[in-house]
Amino acid sequence: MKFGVVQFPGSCDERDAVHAASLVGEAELLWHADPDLKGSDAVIVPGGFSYGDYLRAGAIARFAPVMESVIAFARHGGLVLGICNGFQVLCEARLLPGALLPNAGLRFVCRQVDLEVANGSTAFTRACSSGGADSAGSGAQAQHLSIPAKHACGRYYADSDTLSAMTEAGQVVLRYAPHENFNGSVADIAGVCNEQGNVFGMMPHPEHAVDALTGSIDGLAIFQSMRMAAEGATTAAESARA
Amino acid sequence: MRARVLIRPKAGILDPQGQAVERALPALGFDGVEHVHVGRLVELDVGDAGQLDGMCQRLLANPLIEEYEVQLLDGQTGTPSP
Amino acid sequence: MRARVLIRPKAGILDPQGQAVERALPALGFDGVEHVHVGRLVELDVGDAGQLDGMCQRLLANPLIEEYEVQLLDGQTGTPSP
Amino acid sequence: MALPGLADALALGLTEAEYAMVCEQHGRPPNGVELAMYSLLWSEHCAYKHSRKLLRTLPTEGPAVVMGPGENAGAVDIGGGLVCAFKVESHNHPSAVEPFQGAATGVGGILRDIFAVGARPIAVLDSLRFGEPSAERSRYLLDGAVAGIGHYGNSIGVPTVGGEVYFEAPYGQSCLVHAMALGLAPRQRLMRSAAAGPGNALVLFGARTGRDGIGGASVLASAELDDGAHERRPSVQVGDPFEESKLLECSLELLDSELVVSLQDLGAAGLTSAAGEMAAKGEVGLDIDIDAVPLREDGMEPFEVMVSESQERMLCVVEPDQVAAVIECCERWEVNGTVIGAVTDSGRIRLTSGGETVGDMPVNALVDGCPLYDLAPLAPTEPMYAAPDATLDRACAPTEVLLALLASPNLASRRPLFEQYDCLVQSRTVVRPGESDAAVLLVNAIDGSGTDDPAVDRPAMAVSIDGNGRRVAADPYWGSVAVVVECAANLACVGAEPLGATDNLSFGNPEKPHVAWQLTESVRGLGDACRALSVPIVGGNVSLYNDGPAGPIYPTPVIGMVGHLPDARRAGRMGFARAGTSVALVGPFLPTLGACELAKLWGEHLPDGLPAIDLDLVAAALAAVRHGVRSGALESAHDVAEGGLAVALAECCLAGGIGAEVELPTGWPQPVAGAGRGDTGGSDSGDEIFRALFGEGSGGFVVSGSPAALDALAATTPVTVIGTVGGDSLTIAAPGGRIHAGLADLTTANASLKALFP
Ligand SMILES: Nc1ncnc2c1ncn2[C@@H]1O[C@H](COP(=O)(O)OP(=O)(O)O)[C@@H](O)[C@H]1O
Ligand SMILES: [Mg+2]
Repeated sequence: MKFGVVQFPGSCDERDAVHAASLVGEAELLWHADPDLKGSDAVIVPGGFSYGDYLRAGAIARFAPVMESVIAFARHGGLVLGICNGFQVLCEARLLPGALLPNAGLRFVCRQVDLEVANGSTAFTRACSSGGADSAGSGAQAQHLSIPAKHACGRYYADSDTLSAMTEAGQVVLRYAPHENFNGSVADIAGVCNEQGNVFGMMPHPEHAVDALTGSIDGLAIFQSMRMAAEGATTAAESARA
Repeated sequence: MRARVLIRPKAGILDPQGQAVERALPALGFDGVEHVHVGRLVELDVGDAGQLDGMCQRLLANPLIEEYEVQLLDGQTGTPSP
Repeated sequence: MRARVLIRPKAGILDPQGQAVERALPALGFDGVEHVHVGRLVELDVGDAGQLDGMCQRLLANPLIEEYEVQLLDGQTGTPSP
Repeated sequence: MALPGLADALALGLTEAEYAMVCEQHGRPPNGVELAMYSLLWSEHCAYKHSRKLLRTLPTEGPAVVMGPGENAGAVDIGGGLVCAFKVESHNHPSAVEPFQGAATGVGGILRDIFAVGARPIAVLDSLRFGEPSAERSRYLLDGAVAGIGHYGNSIGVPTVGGEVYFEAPYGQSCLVHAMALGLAPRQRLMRSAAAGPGNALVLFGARTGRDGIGGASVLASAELDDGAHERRPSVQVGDPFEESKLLECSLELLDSELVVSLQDLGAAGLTSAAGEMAAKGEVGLDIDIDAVPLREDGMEPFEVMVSESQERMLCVVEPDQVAAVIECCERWEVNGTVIGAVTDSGRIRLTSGGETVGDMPVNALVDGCPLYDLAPLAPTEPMYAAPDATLDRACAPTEVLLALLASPNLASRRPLFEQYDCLVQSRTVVRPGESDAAVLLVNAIDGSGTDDPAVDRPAMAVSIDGNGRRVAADPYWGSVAVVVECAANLACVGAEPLGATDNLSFGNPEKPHVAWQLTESVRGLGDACRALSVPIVGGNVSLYNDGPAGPIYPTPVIGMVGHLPDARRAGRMGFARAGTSVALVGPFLPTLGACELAKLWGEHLPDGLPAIDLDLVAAALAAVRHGVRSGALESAHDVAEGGLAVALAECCLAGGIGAEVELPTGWPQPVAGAGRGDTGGSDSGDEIFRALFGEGSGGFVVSGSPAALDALAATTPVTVIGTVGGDSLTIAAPGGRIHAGLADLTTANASLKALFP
């Protein structure tokens, strides 16, 4: 299982993402100017301030040469995770519905947040209930993840029609737990996936939550889920071929 | 040719920047201010004004959340966005 | 009365946003674009247009690094803030 | 342009005598470009003409020191083939003009100093001083500075992990904004700035050069260009963290590929200072083609190019056959890279433009020619500072006083500020802001040492920055000693051993005898304390002339200290951890009310002097606490600082989310010897309870742990067991008074700064 982590000028969290992904598989940086995905089984568009976040967060990065390949990869069903700035990039690239607006409080906020897994059966969350995270509650309840968030532009917005369609289809994957929605996101949304379920974006940073010493290990479940999904997909493809 | 693009939050989308300005003004002694909206201003020289709409659609604005208006600064007035 | 304030980086002040946009456009196939500047747009309803300059000086713009231009939009009124 | 003369030199800040010395050393009266450059390099900021002699008295050597003062940043060895480079710098004047950009470019500047020596920045800290937040200007400056620091640090991907903020009336007109940064480098990547190798190319890379920060030198503008051009010489520099992030990666890649001979950032005085320093250190000359410098604006004059303070630029020396590879690396990072000149053996800086020589100066005269001045210190006989406005009634009972202190601007929780900083990026932050007295940062496998294996020792760095201008104002010598002690105490609380320190000296006008006295005494105190605690100073910065209409700022030495922890899994926390554990007061702590926070709330004048500090006893306490934390014996540790023992206890409760029951023994604290020294208005016995609860002094710690663990500490330092952790309130019983407050009330009081960030 190989993760490719995109690096734009101005990315900040790409090394952290490589490190986190390397705990569950192989991981390699993908240079923004090079369209080659180097055989990645999954792509991570990491956090940071690509192109300084000038104009609008993610607006310029979505046009980088590597993004054309990522978009094609996503359209063919490849797993793509966008974290924070990566989420913004994926929305700008229209791989995900909606947009991310300046925080309601207009300030950058960095804090540990409690998230509810609203859909634990996606390719990005299926490991959340299987004990990957030590916060696993009783089976019937929503799973909770304690993960840091840090951004100035994370207020998720989608119009109400889109929103109800998304909710219906299980595309709302992560929500801020009660009282944790500091940015004013509509319906407390912290992470969403596309209709096909292979592209996922979240504002909080799972890659910063993979080591108990630096806060929590709840973010690991996201990467483990991707591994499970990627391997499942390979197995399915292999058995189909066989 | 010099062009100006006015980009503003779409109606119905919360504009906390506009609200913050609206809240701050009375404290400075400015009363009777309402309906404040804060957006972005882009000014540029273009060779081909026909490209402006494409630039707005693709880069300068995000039509999902923003509306834009292009003004050509040669005495001509702007065209509202769709 | 509806008013519009255009706020832009003063001449000579570094405008990183404008630079970033200028560098990005050719890659999208838009050529011949120059002198891009990114600023802010504030639109508001004011009772007393005479106050606008004071508002710009004290709150809307940062006169040290920004210049501003006030336009009065006669006959128009704003859409209510959500 | 006509040859400038004395009037121009005076306008540029040189004295008449200095101008005469310039002419003599230069061999003739300098032309405009040359005079602009002399005036900058002979300025206080670059030449340290009023402070250099004092700085020479600071201890700079120690077993871990790899690079001392004189380079862009100092560096210490942290083992495993790695060094840690760090430095603090102030950006006071720019921040007073435009707090957001001033603070942002302050962060940008200090980061460049770190990667100029080849280290990858791993953390930023900030140290801020403003007037009382009741003034609108203070709130504006605070808000802007915090946003600016966050903007730059967050965008560039370096965590801001600590800092400090104080509000005092004397900073009302002259705010202080200090930024500190530290970085890691494999030892062999460490880079110096001395230019070398005549024939080598001089490459400027990074942002284009504009008319930023030319303000003062514009008297030199040629008349015909000056119409309107004045407007275009903005004094405010705008930071571009995106450009700097590319510059950082590009610089480190150049060093990793061993493509450069030396590297230097452009900071104050731009190309003039960078080129001058590189040439002087390498004892070589430089030829610079001004026309080769990539410009952001049309029609810039040679002097403008030479003095521009445009941000996000670096200068390096490259061997001729490596130039192509250097330019290629720059292109890859989308950074401008341009050969602008060459190293020579002339010992002169020669500038050409339009095919003509426009400047030609001996490097010696330019960089080292400025005279160094002796200060004329004189201790004041009258108080230098007005008493603060009283904000708390002396009749208030201890519980009310505690709540008032926790809510006071200097002690309130800094969460609303530091939440605006990304403290996590790089995934190495073990102890976040608010969790302990110092930040703790993992040294990871990615740094070229350390490990990511959770099962083995995880080496880490600890860092803290401290200063207390009010106490230094009360006693420049002992107040400065206390600053060093506090910084070391903060490191001890997380279990770290100090390796080195950096200092920033922000003072008023040193030509005034009382300010000269503050500066002299302060540096003496810093030096003595650093020697006693074996902490070498490896770099720093001086900012003088911080005077407002009402007089000088409080004398403000700020110390940033860096230490090492063998295992971050044992990093100390300040919060009480577990009900039932014992609470002890540790160390040679003898509180007094003079210059303490409570005295400020009461509106007391500063005392004339603070009690002496026994540095041997302090060192023993530091070692005991450090060892207790490292061994895992102590479950929490926190130093007693502003607000005294009661506030320290409350902070331990708040950080741990658990209460405590404490009883202070009769007879504690001992009477203060030499009454009057350091105490407020004699020793009114009614004040004794306040002295016990809220008095301040150095060397005290509140720790928690098992009785056996506390006993073990007592072998080397005084230990008084004073209570037990538990419950949801804090009770402190003392002879003559009692405090009782619920955690919820403490929390509410402590959250008062929230209102400043609506
Ligand atoms: N207060 C101080 N204590 C120790 N070293 C100092 C102090 N002030 C300045 N220095 C040293 O003097 C040198 C010049 O400082 P400075 O001009 O600020 O450097 P830069 O331009 O790289 O920021 C640096 O090496 C710095 O560390
Ligand atoms: Mg430097």
